[in-house]
Amino acid sequence: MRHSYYEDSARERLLGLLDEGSFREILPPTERVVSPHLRQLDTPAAFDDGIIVGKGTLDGHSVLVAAQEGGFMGGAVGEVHGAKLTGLLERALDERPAAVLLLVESGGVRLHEANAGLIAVSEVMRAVLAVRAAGVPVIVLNGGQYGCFGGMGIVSRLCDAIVMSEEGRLGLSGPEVIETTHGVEEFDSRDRALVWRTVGGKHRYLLGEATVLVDDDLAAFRAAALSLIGSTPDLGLEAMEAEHARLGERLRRFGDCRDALDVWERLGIAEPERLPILDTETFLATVSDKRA
Amino acid sequence: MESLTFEYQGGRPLASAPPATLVGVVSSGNLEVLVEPTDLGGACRIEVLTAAVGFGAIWQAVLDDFFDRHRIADVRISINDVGATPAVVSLRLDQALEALTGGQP
Amino acid sequence: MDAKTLLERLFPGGCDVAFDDVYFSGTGQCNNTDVAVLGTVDNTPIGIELAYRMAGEVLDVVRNHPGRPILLLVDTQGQRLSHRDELLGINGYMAHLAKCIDLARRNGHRILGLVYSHAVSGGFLASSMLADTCYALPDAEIRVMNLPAMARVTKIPLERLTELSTASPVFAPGVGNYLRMGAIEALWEGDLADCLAKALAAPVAGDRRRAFGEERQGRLLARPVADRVRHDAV
Amino acid sequence: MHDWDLQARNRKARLERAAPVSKGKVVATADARALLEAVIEPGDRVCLEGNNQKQADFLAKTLASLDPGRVHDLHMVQSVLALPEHLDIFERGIATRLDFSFSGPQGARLAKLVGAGQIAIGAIHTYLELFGRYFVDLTPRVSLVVAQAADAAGNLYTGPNTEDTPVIVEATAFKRGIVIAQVNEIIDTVPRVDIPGDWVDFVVQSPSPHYIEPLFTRDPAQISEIQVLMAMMAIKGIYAEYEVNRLNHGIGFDTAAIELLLPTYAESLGLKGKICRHWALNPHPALIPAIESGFVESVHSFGSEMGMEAYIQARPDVFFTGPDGSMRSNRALCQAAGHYACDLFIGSTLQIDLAGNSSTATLGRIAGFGGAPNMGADARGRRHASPAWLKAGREARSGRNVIPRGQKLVIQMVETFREHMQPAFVERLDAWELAESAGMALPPVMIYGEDVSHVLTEEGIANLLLCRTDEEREQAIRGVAGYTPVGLARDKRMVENLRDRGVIRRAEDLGIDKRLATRDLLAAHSIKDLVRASGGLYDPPKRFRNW
Repeated sequence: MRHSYYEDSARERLLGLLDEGSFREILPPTERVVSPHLRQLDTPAAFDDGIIVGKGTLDGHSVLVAAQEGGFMGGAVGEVHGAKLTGLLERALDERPAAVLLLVESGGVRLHEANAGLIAVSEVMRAVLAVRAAGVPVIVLNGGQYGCFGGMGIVSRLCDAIVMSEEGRLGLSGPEVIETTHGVEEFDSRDRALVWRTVGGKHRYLLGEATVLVDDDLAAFRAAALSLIGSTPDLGLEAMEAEHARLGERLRRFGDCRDALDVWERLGIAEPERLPILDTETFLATVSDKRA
Repeated sequence: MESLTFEYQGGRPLASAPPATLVGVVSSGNLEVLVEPTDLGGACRIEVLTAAVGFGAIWQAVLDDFFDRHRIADVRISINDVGATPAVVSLRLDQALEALTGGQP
Repeated sequence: MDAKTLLERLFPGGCDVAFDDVYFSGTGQCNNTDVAVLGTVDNTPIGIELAYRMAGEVLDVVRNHPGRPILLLVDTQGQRLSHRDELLGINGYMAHLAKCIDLARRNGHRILGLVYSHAVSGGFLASSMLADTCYALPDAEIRVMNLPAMARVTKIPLERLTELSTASPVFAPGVGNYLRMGAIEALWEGDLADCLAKALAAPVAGDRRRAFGEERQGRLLARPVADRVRHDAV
Repeated sequence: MHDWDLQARNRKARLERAAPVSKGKVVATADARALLEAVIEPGDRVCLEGNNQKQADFLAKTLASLDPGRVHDLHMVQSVLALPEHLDIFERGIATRLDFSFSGPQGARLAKLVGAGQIAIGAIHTYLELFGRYFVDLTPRVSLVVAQAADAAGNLYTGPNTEDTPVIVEATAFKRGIVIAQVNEIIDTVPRVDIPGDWVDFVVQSPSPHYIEPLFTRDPAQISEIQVLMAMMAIKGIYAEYEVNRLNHGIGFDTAAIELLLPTYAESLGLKGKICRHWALNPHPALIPAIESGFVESVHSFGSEMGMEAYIQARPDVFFTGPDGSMRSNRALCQAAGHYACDLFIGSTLQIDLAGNSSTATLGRIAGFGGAPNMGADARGRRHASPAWLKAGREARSGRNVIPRGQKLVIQMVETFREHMQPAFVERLDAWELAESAGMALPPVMIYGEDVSHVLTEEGIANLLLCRTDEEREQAIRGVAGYTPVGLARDKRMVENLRDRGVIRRAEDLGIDKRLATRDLLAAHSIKDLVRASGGLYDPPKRFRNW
């Protein structure tokens, strides 16, 4: 039976993903390292500041893991939250685990402590790149209810690989923010079909931003993470130039597209309007040789 | 925000001292419950931090019933609440105790 | 200060910088060292084309001018907010720019950032915040969101936010707040060429922003929390 | 000599005035305003079609745009005030008097206009009452209805959303009134005739397809574990015990949870084929898994639901469909079916008092009743027996020396607190205050306590049929009111006594393990699961998708 990753809390996801009984939490809730800034603004705090970090094993391989809880302030990054993530990544420099797994779910910077959050995201970015440069792969899992936006949307794309379900969303500015700023004609955030075909897992997979697309199933996320932990990070000049060429090609090929359907049609997919409803298996078979 | 503390006497200590456990999420209409076995001289102490102000009497009634159901001693329970209904509070408390004791009384 | 005046003051001996709409790049001379310069003007939003172009410039410096220092002079109101940028994966373009800057660093290029006008959110994150050290002019503006918008989103009264912002550097816009929190190394005043020369000569050792934030009493938890997570036994 | 033909002559005069703008029965879109000004006379009683699903929105807009100098003092009779135009008509002085049934979205503005004296309300009805009065003393002179398509002869095709059209047209056409239909398209041959052309005087193509609200779609993703627990109690403690096979569900996440637990929890209790076989219900998407698993034998509907068209068409053994394959709904007939032919109604409410009276009224809003009072009332005229009806009747009459008869099961299903900690149980309904402030003859009670058989909350089930005194009834309700002030004021000994007698039953009394009450029990967790359960036939509206 499927166990929904989308519906789980961060804690449930993390426990379900790792080998049973293997997870050891660092700075657990009993330490009560909460955000002092929220209390000052009369806003409830969480004992783990919305992120669980620790170590465990994945099919016997030692891994460091972090899971953001979207239910708490949309998974947004504050001072403590961000420092826990940075500290975990830097721990990988010492421990050299098989991989660092980031179970992202975040709207970006926590506005209640916006400056601290922005700087923290930048520290996370530097730390991710340091860990990768040291040869430890950083793998992102993205399939939660709140998606992954803002600074964490950038962080995700700094990593080695992204595993997504079609329910997952990945972007920079959330549709609501764009609609609020530029109006409903620019981006109708309540048109959920539009939202998902713009930032959802299937489109991200077709663009090549998501490495693997899986069903909304905890076991499928686990299997995908396992398949990726052997990857070797490459941040060399040639790799960056190759990425540059790919992103340039994307601009040339799709720069004038107004909708995901235009992109998919240009990828040579027959009846692109059918893609959203296909189950993962059929979708993957349909687009296997069509990704950008 | 309102801070409330409740203390109960006359419970039984847990058979063993299991590790602390946390259930729930600090999100709208929900709460997190942290349960820690600790020496409180036989008391069960419950500390509540809630975004909904003015419901002390309801908390008292909900927690009285919770204590009656489980009658535990030397346990510290800490709650961060964002306006959960009594039904959700009771459910999370029961889940937390279940997770702590693995279903054993 | 506008970009041309800024360049004149940074490079009194002259520089070879080409402007193209909101984008500029080139080289300047500082104590007989060539410094690669790239940046934007007019408080511009950073969209995918601009991020891509800046990344290409950085790659070009790494490929063709090993070791040349890079000075980022980005004037931005943040990432471009548009459906089309999201459709094409703007977060990936921003990340690519960040990766290219980090590549340059690892290949021995000194990276400096100078906020001379505006620095906001995503546009700041993917550029100057990736520098080894980031500086600012005293009258520059750095922010995530202005207080009225923040009050709307967080549903916290504006008066309360305004009142708190006088004591806490944690959420209100301002170069001073970012200085206190360690993200800005120092403010550049007076002889900017001299500031640049000293910055190029200063030693660097990793990401020291948490330590500065703690020293300057603006960000007290980031350093100890990160350290504990890195070192605590489990 | 008495003149017995005034209505027909008046009708003829109206038709003659309209002749210049009509070609046969067809009127150009641009001439809609001229048509209404030609046929409507000051003081007319006008029926404007629109329930909480499909809307004669173009004709409503056109009516609201008329010159009040020419058309005024209209008496509007209509099922639902759904659109802003429905009230613009009054604000602009075109109409002054109103008889209606429901005003959900416009309730606050309606209250303001009534307060300002711009609307005189005749009465607020249930649907069946209002439809009944169309044939007695509120017969429309002009009716403005809506259909999917028409042909040149005026035959109307409503598609699956037939809803109120037949009852309105019948009342108008056979009393010499004028029937005008707005249609999405005028075609050569309609797929089927829902309304015969000789009952229709004019058809106008609307500039855009008429509006339909997807009112009955509930996203399973939003069902809480508390609602799952309550659904388990409903199935095990009521549906199974009374062998409920003919029923109606109100709209809401509570009842959607029951629908989604049929193929899982109810199946595990061996209840397939024993409960929930026949429904008077709109085609709720949440019912798809139960249909697919073979629980459901038949469904007759008040109206359709957006996105369910192809699924319904592919399940003709379950739904009522026409020769063209699409569904035929009919609100009046389905309301009659719900009232007389169903053994159980279950639905939610905003407030319940100590006598079990329930109300959705809130201050400053005149919301009306819709169909719930007819579903949620014992059918005093019912004479046929069924196990559920007989058992409820026995319980209500046991120990009393009265002639045996059955009773309908009417269940009020509520969580003790709504969102923002608003208690669902109150000493006094807000309806009293509303009645006083709006000058109503009676407090607007949705379901009277005397009709309620059970109150179901997360705290348990109170079986009011077994209560013998008003005091017992009050304590039974307090006993399931949890931590609300009403619940906390219960007499603990009396409540325990009621529990011993089985009047109050908690989850554990029903043998339900609360730990199993998780979302894992739901047969579908998301709208997408519903699409998959339908084999891809269900095509949900955009706003419900996350793919």
